[in-house]
Amino acid sequence: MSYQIKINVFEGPYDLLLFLIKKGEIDIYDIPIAKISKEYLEYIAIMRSLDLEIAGEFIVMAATLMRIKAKMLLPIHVEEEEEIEDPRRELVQNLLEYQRIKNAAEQFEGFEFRSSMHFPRGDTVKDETMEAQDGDFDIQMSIYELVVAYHAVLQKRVEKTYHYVLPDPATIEEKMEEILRLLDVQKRISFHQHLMSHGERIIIVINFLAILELAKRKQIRISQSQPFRNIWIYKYI
Amino acid sequence: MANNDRKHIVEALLFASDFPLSVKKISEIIEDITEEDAAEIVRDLRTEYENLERGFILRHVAGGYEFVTRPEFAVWVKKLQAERRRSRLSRAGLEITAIVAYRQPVNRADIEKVRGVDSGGPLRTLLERNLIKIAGREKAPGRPLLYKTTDEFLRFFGINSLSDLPQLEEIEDIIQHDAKETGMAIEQLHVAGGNSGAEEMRSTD
Amino acid sequence: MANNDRKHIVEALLFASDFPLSVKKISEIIEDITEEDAAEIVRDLRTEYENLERGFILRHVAGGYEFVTRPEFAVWVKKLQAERRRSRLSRAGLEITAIVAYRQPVNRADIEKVRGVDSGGPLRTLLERNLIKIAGREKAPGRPLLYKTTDEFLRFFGINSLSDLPQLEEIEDIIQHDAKETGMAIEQLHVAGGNSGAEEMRSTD
Repeated sequence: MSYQIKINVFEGPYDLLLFLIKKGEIDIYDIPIAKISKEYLEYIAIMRSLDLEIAGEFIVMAATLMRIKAKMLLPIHVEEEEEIEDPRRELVQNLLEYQRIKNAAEQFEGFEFRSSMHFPRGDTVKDETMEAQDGDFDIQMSIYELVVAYHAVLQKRVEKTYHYVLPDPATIEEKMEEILRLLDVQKRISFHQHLMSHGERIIIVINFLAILELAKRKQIRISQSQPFRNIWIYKYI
Repeated sequence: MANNDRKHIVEALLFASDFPLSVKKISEIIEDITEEDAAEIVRDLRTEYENLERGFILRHVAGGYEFVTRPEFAVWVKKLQAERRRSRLSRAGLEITAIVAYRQPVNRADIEKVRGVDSGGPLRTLLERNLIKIAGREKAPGRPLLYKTTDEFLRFFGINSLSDLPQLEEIEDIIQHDAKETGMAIEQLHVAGGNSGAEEMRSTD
Repeated sequence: MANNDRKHIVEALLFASDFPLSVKKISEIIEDITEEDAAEIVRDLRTEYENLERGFILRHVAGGYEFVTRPEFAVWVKKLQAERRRSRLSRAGLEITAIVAYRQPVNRADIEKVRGVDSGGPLRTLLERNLIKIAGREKAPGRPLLYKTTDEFLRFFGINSLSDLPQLEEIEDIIQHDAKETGMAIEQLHVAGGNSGAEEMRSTD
């Protein structure tokens, strides 16, 4: 005989914490951090013993709880006039905000259910794709669709390269000229989009070499605002 | 054009449209009626259908009007449309929708801050279902993308306008809300982990 | 079930159906009516709508029945639909618009290189719809025409400026997320029987 048990999924650490607070009938404005931390960790341990996937955010929260607990254990030297902030303050605010949204989400679920009892006229949604596009009442399409289309068209190119094994005759000199020509008509070029999005590996390599050469000759300037951000290519002025 | 004709043209338009028609749109299509006329006709039609108790009613949603079947008949219509039933939103989807609805325009980092978890997956679903949309960038460091709800969001939830959303504050004090369902989760885990003591337990049906 | 209820359920079904409904299908969905009952109800409804002179009628077509707007009102319905058609871009149109938006100014050969197909037709449509425009010629052999997006493009997609366009890498994280839910991802758990302790536990039957 086997039992199949349904387990509710906690949406995140706040969800789990709120559950523990409710279960323990705890005053949210005065959370016994030691007790809650212990229960929280026990729960994580159980999940782990069951080989359940635990999202990183749950672990981060465990560390946060430990930190708050440590702070609360520290002896407090009350200086005159100084307001001491409760180490739990931020956590409580976040929990309240999440609870508010959770309640709203439950109401939304009710709206969704009520609305799903009404069916629009048939023949309006012939298939899935039509349905996904159905919302633009104001003669407007979503920008998301545009980006997805662009993404897809570039992906298609990458796939294509598996079928054609034609080495591109382009040379580094040609690519250098092409880059400079583009910079005549536009202010800057996105490194990823313009130069690395060509499917053929050889072209990417040639493009890359062309950029290095231009940079060496001080004909272009390369800049990146932050690590991992887009790299921009400007004309050297 | 006789009054009765006007009414029936409006009726035909509402019937033929696959999205809620605003009175503005109606007055644009039928040249010799004003927005006020259209509003009056639609109001009349709505009352009429309500009273006639026919198979469908005129619903005021997403800033417009659309014919939809009466909720009492949903059970039969569902049987007819078994193959194209729309899927319900997940809890994550509902939470993100709620955050966007109340905090819009809002960026992804702020959504994730409220939820406490990465939200890329459900965000994608909502964008694909056109319940939320990208609406520009925030004038802040990094210029993050901003998200807003769409007209489809209103229609999906059967809401006429954003101002009809319940106030967030109103629901704040339900904090001692029923923990019954979630409660089961932990109890069952204890059982699963070898412990016992669950007071109430469901097997799947 | 009262006769009037039956009639209105049938009406709701006819309204919500994607295809002309046969009396057979109707009798299958509403369990306690026969095909003969269904035929009678549909006949009644048909006469009723004919006499009511509403915006739409019930038409007998392709072995079934469907609601359609009255032919007299076709001129207005067409206006509505023409506008609606304009409001969508074809797949090709969307792709080209995306390429122009992200690589502007760009020439036709480059657009076609990215897409891998001739794009003259949809390119013309986009020019006609004023979503893209010609912005001079490239200083290159053959001096090809260069294309750029227009202000209408911004309006159409609901953004303020080109700098509001999301960068690919910015939303790649969302696009590539499978719509999988976050959180602790376990819905159901099989527990071998034997560990009890639960007072109210039903085994699966």
